[in-house]
Order: sequence, then C-alpha cells, then structure tokens
Amino acid sequence: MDSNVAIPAVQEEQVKPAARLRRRRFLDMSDVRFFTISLTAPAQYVLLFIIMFPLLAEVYISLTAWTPTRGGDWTQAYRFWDWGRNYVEVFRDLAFWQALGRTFLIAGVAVSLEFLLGLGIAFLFLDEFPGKRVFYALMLVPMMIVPAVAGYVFWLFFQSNGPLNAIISLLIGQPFTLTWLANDVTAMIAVIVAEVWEWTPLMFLIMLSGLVGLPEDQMRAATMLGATFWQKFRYLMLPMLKPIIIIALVIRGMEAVKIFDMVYLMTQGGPAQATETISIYMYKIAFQQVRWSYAAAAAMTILVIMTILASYALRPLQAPQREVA
Amino acid sequence: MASVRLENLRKEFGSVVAVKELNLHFPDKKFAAILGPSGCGKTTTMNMIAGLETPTRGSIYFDDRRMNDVPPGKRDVGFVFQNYAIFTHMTVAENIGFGLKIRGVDEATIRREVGQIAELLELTDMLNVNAGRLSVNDMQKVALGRSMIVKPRIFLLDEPFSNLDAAFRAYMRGELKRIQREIGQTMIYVTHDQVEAMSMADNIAVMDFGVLQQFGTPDEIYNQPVNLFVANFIGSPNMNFIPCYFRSEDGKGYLVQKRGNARILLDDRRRQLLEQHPGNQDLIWGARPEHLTLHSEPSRSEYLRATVRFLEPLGPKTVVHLELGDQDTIKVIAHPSYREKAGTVQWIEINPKYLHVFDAKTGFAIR
Amino acid sequence: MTRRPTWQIVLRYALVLIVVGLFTFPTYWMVTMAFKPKVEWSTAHGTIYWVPQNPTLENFETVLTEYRGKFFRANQSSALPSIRSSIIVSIGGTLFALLIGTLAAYGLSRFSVDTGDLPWYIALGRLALLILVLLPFMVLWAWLGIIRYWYGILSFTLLGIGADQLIGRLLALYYRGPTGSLAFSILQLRMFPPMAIVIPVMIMWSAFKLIDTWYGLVAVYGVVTFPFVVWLMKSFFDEIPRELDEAAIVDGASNWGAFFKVVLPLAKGGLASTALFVFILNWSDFLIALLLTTRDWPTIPVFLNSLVSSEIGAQHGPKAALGLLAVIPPVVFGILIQRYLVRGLTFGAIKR
Amino acid sequence: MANIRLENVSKRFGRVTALQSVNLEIHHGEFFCVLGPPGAGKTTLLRLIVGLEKPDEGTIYIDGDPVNDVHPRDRDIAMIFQNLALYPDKTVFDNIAFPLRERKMAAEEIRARVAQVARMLHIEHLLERKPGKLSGGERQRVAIARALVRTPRAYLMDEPLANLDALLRLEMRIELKRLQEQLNETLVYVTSDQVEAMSMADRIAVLYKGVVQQCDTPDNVYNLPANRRVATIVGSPPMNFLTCQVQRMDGQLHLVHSGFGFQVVGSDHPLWDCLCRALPAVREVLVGVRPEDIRLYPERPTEVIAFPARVAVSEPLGAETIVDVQLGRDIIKVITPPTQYFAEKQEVWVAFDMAKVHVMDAQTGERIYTTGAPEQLQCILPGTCA
Repeated sequence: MDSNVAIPAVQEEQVKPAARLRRRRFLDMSDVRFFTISLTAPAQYVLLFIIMFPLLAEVYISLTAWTPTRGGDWTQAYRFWDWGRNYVEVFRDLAFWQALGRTFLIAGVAVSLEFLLGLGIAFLFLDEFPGKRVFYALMLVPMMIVPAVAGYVFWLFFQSNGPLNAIISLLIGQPFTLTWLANDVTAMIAVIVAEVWEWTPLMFLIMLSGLVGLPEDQMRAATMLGATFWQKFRYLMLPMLKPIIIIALVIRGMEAVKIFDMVYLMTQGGPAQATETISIYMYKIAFQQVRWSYAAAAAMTILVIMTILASYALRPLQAPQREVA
Repeated sequence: MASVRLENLRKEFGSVVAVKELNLHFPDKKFAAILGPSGCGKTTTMNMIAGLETPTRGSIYFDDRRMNDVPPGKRDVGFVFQNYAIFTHMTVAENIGFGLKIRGVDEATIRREVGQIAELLELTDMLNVNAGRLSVNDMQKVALGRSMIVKPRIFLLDEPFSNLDAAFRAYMRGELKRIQREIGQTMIYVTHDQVEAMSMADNIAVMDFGVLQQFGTPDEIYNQPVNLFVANFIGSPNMNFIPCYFRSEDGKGYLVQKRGNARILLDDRRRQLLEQHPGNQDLIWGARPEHLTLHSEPSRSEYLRATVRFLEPLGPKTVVHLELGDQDTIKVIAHPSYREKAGTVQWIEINPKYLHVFDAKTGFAIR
Repeated sequence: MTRRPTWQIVLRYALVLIVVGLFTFPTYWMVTMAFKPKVEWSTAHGTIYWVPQNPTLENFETVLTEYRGKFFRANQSSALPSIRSSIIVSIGGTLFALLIGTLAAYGLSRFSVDTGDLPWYIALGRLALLILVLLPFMVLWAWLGIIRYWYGILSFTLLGIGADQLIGRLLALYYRGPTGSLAFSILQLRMFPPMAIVIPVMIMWSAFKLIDTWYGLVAVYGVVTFPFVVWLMKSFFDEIPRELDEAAIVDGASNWGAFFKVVLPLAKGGLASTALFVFILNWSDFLIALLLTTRDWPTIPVFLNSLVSSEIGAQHGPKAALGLLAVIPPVVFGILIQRYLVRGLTFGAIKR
Repeated sequence: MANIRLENVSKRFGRVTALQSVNLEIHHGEFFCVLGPPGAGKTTLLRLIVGLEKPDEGTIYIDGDPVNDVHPRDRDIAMIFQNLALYPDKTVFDNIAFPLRERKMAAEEIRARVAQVARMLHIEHLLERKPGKLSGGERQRVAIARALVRTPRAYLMDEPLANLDALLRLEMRIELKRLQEQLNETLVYVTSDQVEAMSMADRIAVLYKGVVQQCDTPDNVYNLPANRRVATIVGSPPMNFLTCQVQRMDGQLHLVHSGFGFQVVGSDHPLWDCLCRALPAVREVLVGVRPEDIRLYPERPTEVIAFPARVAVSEPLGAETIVDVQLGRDIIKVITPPTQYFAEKQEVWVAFDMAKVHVMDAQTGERIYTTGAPEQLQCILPGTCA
C-alpha cells in the first residue's frame, strides 16, 4: 500500500455526525422489532380482513337459514338462526359426498399419471441434444394456457366430429363417432386427459430440476464403483428424489382437488352428475339453487376436511423446505 | 496394484486446452501427488485417469494395458471426491458397503468387510449413523472407506482434505500416509496445498496451465526447482527473488542486484555456466528464507546489507522482512526470540549451496 | 463420458418427437382453428382440415368488433371490453399482491425464525381459537348493524388483530418454540378450494358494493395470489446474503434504507419474474371473475364462457381466436420466466 | 479512535450459548486478534460489537458509553464481512461511496475521498467495474476501501483473508499489518488461522466454545498458554501432550509417563509447591512440549538424557521435517531440520528442551506451571522411578 497517501479524517461540518450515540426511545423507528412488525403488518391485516372476515361470515351464515331470496341483508341473517341444521343436511346429502369422492378420484388418477409421465419425460430431456431448447419450450406451453381456454379446446377436441374421433377413424379405417362428453365414463376420461395434459409439464419441470440437481459427484462415485444405470436409479436417484417427489405430489394433489375451470367449460359437471366435482357442486348449490346458507355449510365442511388433509399433506413440505434444491 | 502411465495426454474443452501433451509415469505402489494452483489441469488429468473425461488425444496405460476405451466402472479405480460425494440418505455402513452390494456380494460378507474397513478408519462406533449427519472429518473417512472396500488397483484422491479444519488435516496427513503404506496401493493425490504434497508423496508432479512443470521427489522439487513457478509455488514463506545481472571482474563472477548494489560472489562452476549463458544480463537469484542467516556485524565481506522493515513473529520462528537495496524485499527466518526494531541494519549471509539462479525471460533455472 | 450408441440417440429423438407432438397438438388445433374460415370449422361436411386451407383473419375481426348480428346473440358485444378488463384487473391485482407480499417476504426471510417450523396442530388450533373468539363479536356487530359501515369494519378488524396477538402470546406461554403463524397460514391459504372462500367474499363484496367493479376484483386477486408472492420473493431474498443488508446498516443505512437501496435492487430480476408469474395467475383466473363480475368487468375467460354457453357448437372460429388472444400473454411471459415457474408453483420449495 | 470494552457479555441463540460472560478491553489503536476454531463464537463477538446482535447479558462500551441500545449505523464502526458483502449490482465506485452517501456528503467531496482511498489501495483503475469482475485480492481491497473511506472509530474484520489462496494471503497479511500501523486505529481481527493471529496481532484473545481462554500478547499466548486448548489452537503442529502420573517417593516428586519420567528438582521450587498442594486431587498431569522443542537423535546422546522411541511416519516439508514418533503409548510430533533423515520404524532417542516444558492439569487442562530453566525439571530414565 502506498504509504504516501493518507486519508484525512472526516471533518465535522462535512458530514452529519454519527458519533453522537442515540439511545432507543419509545417507538423508535429504527428498532428492529418495530421494523419487523411494520414489514409483516400489511400482510397480516389483509389476511385478517379478506380471509378471516369472510370465514367468519361463512360460519355465521352457515348457522342460519338465510339466502338472498328470503330478503334482507346478510348481516340480518341472525333472524333466520337455526342452530346448524344445514350441517346435518350436508352430512345426509349423498350428492355432496359423491362429488367429494369424484374429486379425489380425478385428482388421484390425474396426479399419478402426471407423475409417471413427468418422470419419464424428464429422463428424455436429461442430456443435451440438438433442438432441446425448442422441444423444452414446446413442452411447457400447456401449463401456461389459461385453464378456461384449455377447457374450451378440449371441449372442441372431444366433440363427436372433433379431431380425436377423426384420428381414431383414420387409425381404424372406418368412421368413429363417439360422443365422448355425453357418456359417463368417457366424459370422466376426457376430464382426466385434459387435466393430465395441462399439468404434466409442471411435473416434468419439477422432476427435471430434481434430476439435474442430483449431486453429480455422487453419481460419478457410484459409476466409479461400477454401478449400472438401474442400480443408480434404484439406490441413488429414487431415494434422493424422494423429498422432491413428495412435494410435487402434495402440491399437485392440493391443486387438483380444486379443479373447476376446465371441467366446468368441458362438461359443466355433466352428463347428469357424472363429472361433478366438489367445486362445481357448490357452484350449482349457490348459484343455480340459490341456497346460500347451505352452500356456506358445505363450504365449511369442505374447509374442515381440507384443512385436516392439508395439515397432514403439508408436513413433508414444512421440513424439507430448506433442504431441497 | 498397477502403475499409471500417461502418454502425450491432451484435453481440450472447446477452445480451452486444459491439459497439454502430458507424459507421466506414476510407479506402482507409490504415493504420487499432482500439485498445482486451481485451474492448472490437475483435476482434469485425474478425471481422465478415472475415465470420467475422455482425452482429446494421447493414451492412458495401467501397467501395460491401454485404458482409454474402458468405461470408468470397469477400470478398477478408487476415487475420493473433493466434496466426498457421500450418499447422504444411507448409513455409514451402507455407504462403505455400496461397492460390494452392487456387485451382488452376500450380506454377511459385506458386513464383515465393512467391519474391517471401519476398524482401520476408526469408524466402528458410527456404522449405523446416517451419513448426512456426519461431520466433515468423518465424511472424509467414509469416502475413503467406500473406495477402499472394493480393493481398487489404483487410488485417486481429489483434494480430499481441502474442507477439513487445520488440525484434522494435519492428523489425516499422517493417517493417509500410514494407510497407504499399510495397504500398499498406488495412490495419486491431487492438491493445491504444497504442504500436503511435500509431506505425503513419494513423487510430485507440479502442473501449471495444463503443462507439467516438474516431476520428482519432494526433495528434488524443493531443493532443485527447475523454474521460477515451481520455486515460488513450493515453500512457505515463499522463496525470495531478487532481479540481478551477471558481472565478471578480475576473473571472479558476481551477481549484482538491479535495484541496489548487493553483490553475490559466485563459485567457479556457476561463473562458467553464467558466462556462457546468453541472457546473463537479465537474471533472478532466489534463496529460501530459511537458508538465509542474519548477522548484526558484517564479519564477512560477502554479507549483504539490508534494513529491517518489520517482523512477523510466528511462535516457533520469526519471519523478518528486510529491505535490500532500493525496493527489493527479502524475507529471512530468524530465531523466535529475534526482536530487532524496524530500521536496524542487518547483514544477510547466503549459503551458496542453496542459491538458485533463474533466467528472468524464460524462467528456467540455470544449473 | 463414453459416447452413447446410435440406436439410443435415434430412439430418444423418436420418443421426444412423439411426446412433444402429443402435448402440442391441442394447442395446435386451437391455433389453426382461429385462422380457419367457417367451412373448415367442423367435419360436418365429412372432411377434417388438419391445416387451414384458406387462412383468414375473419375470426379475429368478428370477436373484436361490435355485434353485427352475424354469430352472436343481440346482447353480446365484442371481446374488447373483456380484454381491457382482464388487463386492468390482472395488473392491478399483481401490483397489490406485490406490494404487501414483498414486504412480508422480506420480513419472513430476514427476521423470522418460524418459517414453516410451526407444528400444524398449533397453527390450526390458533386458527380455530380465533374463529371461536371472534364469531360472537361478528354476530354482535351484525346485530348492532354497524358491520356495514367503515367504522364497524375497522373496529372489527382491530379487534381481530388484537385477538390474534393475544392468542399468539397465550400459546407462547404454553408452547415453547416458534409461534408466528404467518408463514404457515399463508401456505395453508392455498389449500382451500377457492369456491369455499369465494362465496362469503361474494356476500361481503355485495354488501360493500364491490361486485362488478375493477377494484373489488383487484383486492381479491391480490389476496389470492399474495401467497405466491411471499414464497417466491422469500426464496429470492434468501439467496441474497444477509451480510449485504447488514453491511449497508453498518455503513450507515437505516433498516428501510438497506431494504430499498441494497436488497430490492438486487432482487429486481426476482421481482420482475414474480410479477409476471402472478400476472399469469390472475390472467388465468376464471372462477373468481365468474362470481364477482356480471356486466361491466367480465374478464376474457368469463366472456369466453358466455360464448360457450350461448350457442354451443356454432362459432368455433371466433372462440378459438379469442382463446388464442387470451393465451398469448401467459405463454410469452411463461417462456420468459420458465426458470422460476417451478419455484412459483411449488411455493419456493423446489428451486431451479 | 475508540476503546471497546465488553463487560460480562453473554449471547445465546435458542439453546446454544454462543458467548459466555466475555470480558474484554480493546485499546485504542490496537491490532486485536480474536482467534478460535470455527464455531467458537468469534463472528458473534464482532456482530455484538457492531450492533447487529444484542447481548443477552452484559454491556458493551465504546469509549466508555454503553451502546447496547444504539443502532449499528450510529455506532460508527466499520466491519468487513467474511464474504466481504460487496454490493454486486453497484460499481466499485458506488460501493466505496455508499457509506458517504448514507451520510449525505456532497458529491464533490465523495468523489475526492473515494479517489484518495482508491489511490491508497491501488484500485483506481477498477472504479468503474462491478465486483463480480474482480479477482479475490481486488475484491478484498474494495472491501477495505469501503471501510476506510469513512474513517470510522474502529475496524472489525471477520476472517477477511480466508477465501484467498496461500500466496495472496501472505501478501495481504503484510499489507493489512502495515495499513493498520499507518492508520493507527483500533482494529479487531477475527481469524481461525493461528499464523495470521501470531504474525499480525498486538494482542490475541483465544476463544473456544464462547469462552475467552486467554487474552494476551502473541508471545505470551505462545510461550505461556493458559490451558491445553490455547496450546492446541496456537502453534502448528500443535503442542504434544504426555499424560504423566504424579508420584511422591522418598521425598522426591516424579511425573511418570509410560516408559519414562520427569523429576521435580528441589523442594523450594514453585512447581513442587503447586503439585504438592494439589496432590491428593491431581493424580495426573499433562506435560506439554512444542514440536520444535524436541530433538531426535539417531544414537543415544551422551550430553542430554534421552528416551528411546520409534519413528512412525515422517513428513518432509522442505524447510523442516515433521516426524511422528511413538513414545510410550503416545505419538508425538517433532520438528526436525531437513538435514536429518529418519526412516520409518527407525529407533530414535528423544530429548526435550527442559526450559520449555509446560505442566497442565489433566482434568481441567489449566496450566499449572511452565519451566523457565532446564534445572527446574529433569528427565529421568525408565527404571529409575517406580
């Protein structure tokens, strides 16, 4: 260092003196605790207002027999107080439980298929090959397509005179005119296909990032020890991917249970109730039958069920939050 | 057990040449080290021996068999990675036994072999511990054990100690050397730490910019460095280098300092050598700090006059930084109780036996 | 590594082509449909057109101009208002979510020890307790009739925050460990089917006269997408070494100064990606807009739905054209931020 | 211009105690090193001084003012973080100017001061670059410049050289030392490298598990270590310890090791007193000898008393050779000159420099006594004691 150059001390008039040590006063803005609170306060307030408030309103209404058609503001619902008869009704309502079961069926089948497909496709994209970037981008497009539009596209796709039947006709060499969406079983298949189509890319992305993130040296170490590809897959990749797989399944499961847009645009829950998921069921109760307090009770029941499920599902998610990736 | 021979080995990554025409022969059952700063191509060389990288040109021989086209799993090479590459989802025992498990060895044999290895490495107490929970120090041992259990012909270690704390590193240096002697395998050890290479290896290959600089025993590397790079890289504190030129007066040869007037009298052999050297006006002489002695009186005429600038007391010794001539700094190792003030004039004695002379242009040592 | 045999390369290419083809076909079908003239729309005439024979922009024109009595019922006008509505509402909701979410994310990233560590039963117990405590007050406020007025809402919310804090403190007395529930409740928010939340929101919104207004929709969008902002931004903030803010503070900046002058500029890229990501979410929403808008502010998906339900099977071309228009922004933005899509959709649990 | 004092400072993170009743006084203008292994609480100590953490107990004084409740920015102390914490999106100039801008200094003045500091540290040519484009050493200088530019009351440095390669570290070490001499400011330097601490510090505080083990000059820390921890942390290779039984026989005090022993000479000797007073409790002591205070002889020497031993491994380092010697049940490390060659398994004779022998309590590790002259403790050969 150049010993000839010395830095002059900062003159008092050049700079606001920081040397004067300030003590903390009541509600000092610079206190870290105050800072922390003010960072999270807006979020907490909004959460309370837009989540807690409606939630309470929902509990409140679900305990009455109020609906908009009976007149009066929702705040006046206490005039129709009926001590939770709605909940008894929900428990007796077969359609409710059927819709719930159907939702889990769709979610279960779709998510399993998405996982297997996603993992398989991820292996295809693991190494570099010419044109990979283009194929990769094309692979991602479905998950970015607005679900409502996707619902419409698949509605087109499964029409009796749509492209799917045309392709099948070409393959079997004679006209094939199945009205997919008018048949109980095929409508369900159509809904699941649409769901798988939209969300396999996400599963593919997650699995690919998991595979890419696998520690290279551990794979090399296994190679050096003479392990074959299947041995590496069985003993190293699967166990190491486990946390990521769990997270992917949990998150996709969570989202799949909420399915509404696509089904609504493809089948509106039909034919009859064949593809009626829990969201569509509630939509129908609230807006076609206009039974709001009953819908609120159903919503509360679902909330409780979902919360319990979610709490179990979220547990693996909580712990590996920091370890994964 | 095998010797490793590299012939004209070259590796390019795109336009970058990582290793240039490398010729090396690591003898059987010896401990060899590849030493160099980061990015010198030492790890690439290691990966090529292991088969993790394919050489652009040249051949690799184990004993007399060409190994270029043998896949890594079949080369019978043990590899210890810098970050250990421990399988964190397995226990220590499962880690060590992995190599046997994938070879289809039965459980009982695996357990016995794992037990033996664990004994050797003092891991017996933690065989059932999850490997992800181990300390870095223990991970390192597990990585060693995992490679050892399949009894490879050659052991490759890629900076295995770089993440360890200093005390454990010093301990493991001795341990690894002991283990190598015990199992008698060929070991090739990559490191950027000259202390590790010097203390453990039988042979050291010093590399820089993908080029082999010198290959020899630690003693040769330390006392007869072939060029400035090797001389500077080995030794801590590093060698002193003073730019100088050759002058011959009354039949005597001198090295005269460029930024100052310190003169060193040369013996006849050196004088003749330098007289014939075409670049003898542009030289650098070098001497290791421990080969210099400080005197307070110029009792002999060939002592060099220098002024103390500051001291670095290190406990067992003190490094004295002195100013020689106008701008050259020279370090001398002195007794721990040495406490002269800055500005004191001291006289430096140079042991001619340990004087190195380099050509400043080419960097090569003139011997 | 040793080179792969040729048959593996060929096989992989074949598989990639098949898979990508399958996943691209529906999109392809929509795109071509948007450019097909009416005669090519369906196979009613016995042939199916895989490629538009006479590409036309007629469909776009139809869907973007006012009613001309050609395809749509008289009460339906062009898609332009819905496009405007989608843009305003999506952008507004995004900004709102970013505003509250970024601050909370920074708080959680730097000053919180509780992110995700709170046992779920404690979080749930806390939530249930809060509902039990607040419900009588809500009924009381309703009975008093003040819940419709601003002072009623304000007093109730303040009461709620007070109760929330009190319960938190009480729990802290018996449960030694992390007690903050913000991080967890944010994540849990995403678990509920929106249908279950939206019904009471709708009731409340109609009470506050917020139905079918852009700001009403913006508020809901902001809240619904805010968890994504928190988790995404938190993962970005976590990547910025804490020492940077600390260096700024030691160098003389205030806590806010360190955030705005050092941390936020570094998280610019993340903030932009988060904004695009949240925009895509808002843009894609159907359910909330369906329930909270009627005439003035329907978004594109709602408008599309009204077309589907009006004259089924008749106007494939214009609908596909509108669908194509609706799909362009998310696809373009999605490709732009594909690196962060995974992170966003998995709440930062999986990074890319 | 600051005098920093810590009084009974403790800091806990959850159940982990990072610092335990630390009492330190760092004088004005002092180069003060905090030395300790990773996890010893060194960084926490710095963060407490600068104000990024608040102590759970105790008080921190700067120039006599208690500062526990003072915001870090009002303490006017510069800190260089281990990862340097350069703002990666700002140019070098803006990085250095940041503290001045935060103090609302005029733009002219800022430019002048930054230029001056840059000249001093030889980084003028880098001012327009971003930190990502700099080498490790250059980044180091920028971080120092950012601290220097505002002439704070004290500098804190957290292992600033840990990420540099060996040669550069050597160079920066010398520069730092000279810089501090030139500035004559208080500098608290945290490191886990004992060579850095020994070579640079005016005083060293050795920290282990949150407790200050010893706080003294480098010479004293090296030559009179307070306990076994300090002796192990300072010095490379660390001090050798030989476990010895204390035995009193026929008016003689012996320290008996497996295979040899020491005799305490003269009952008027302080060590004798120390041991006798503690004798019923202390049955075992550790005799500590540094590797450079041991000599190896290939043949039995006549001038000193030596013990037979066997070479385990020898590690030539060029300037010296470290030889691991099996002595009784212990392996000790000995530094020998490179001119001496010892083969593995060779029989050798070990002699200690009896003027530099430390005696420590085997239980607590506390130092009992350090001999200053060879007469105080003498070697005795096996067989001459029980």
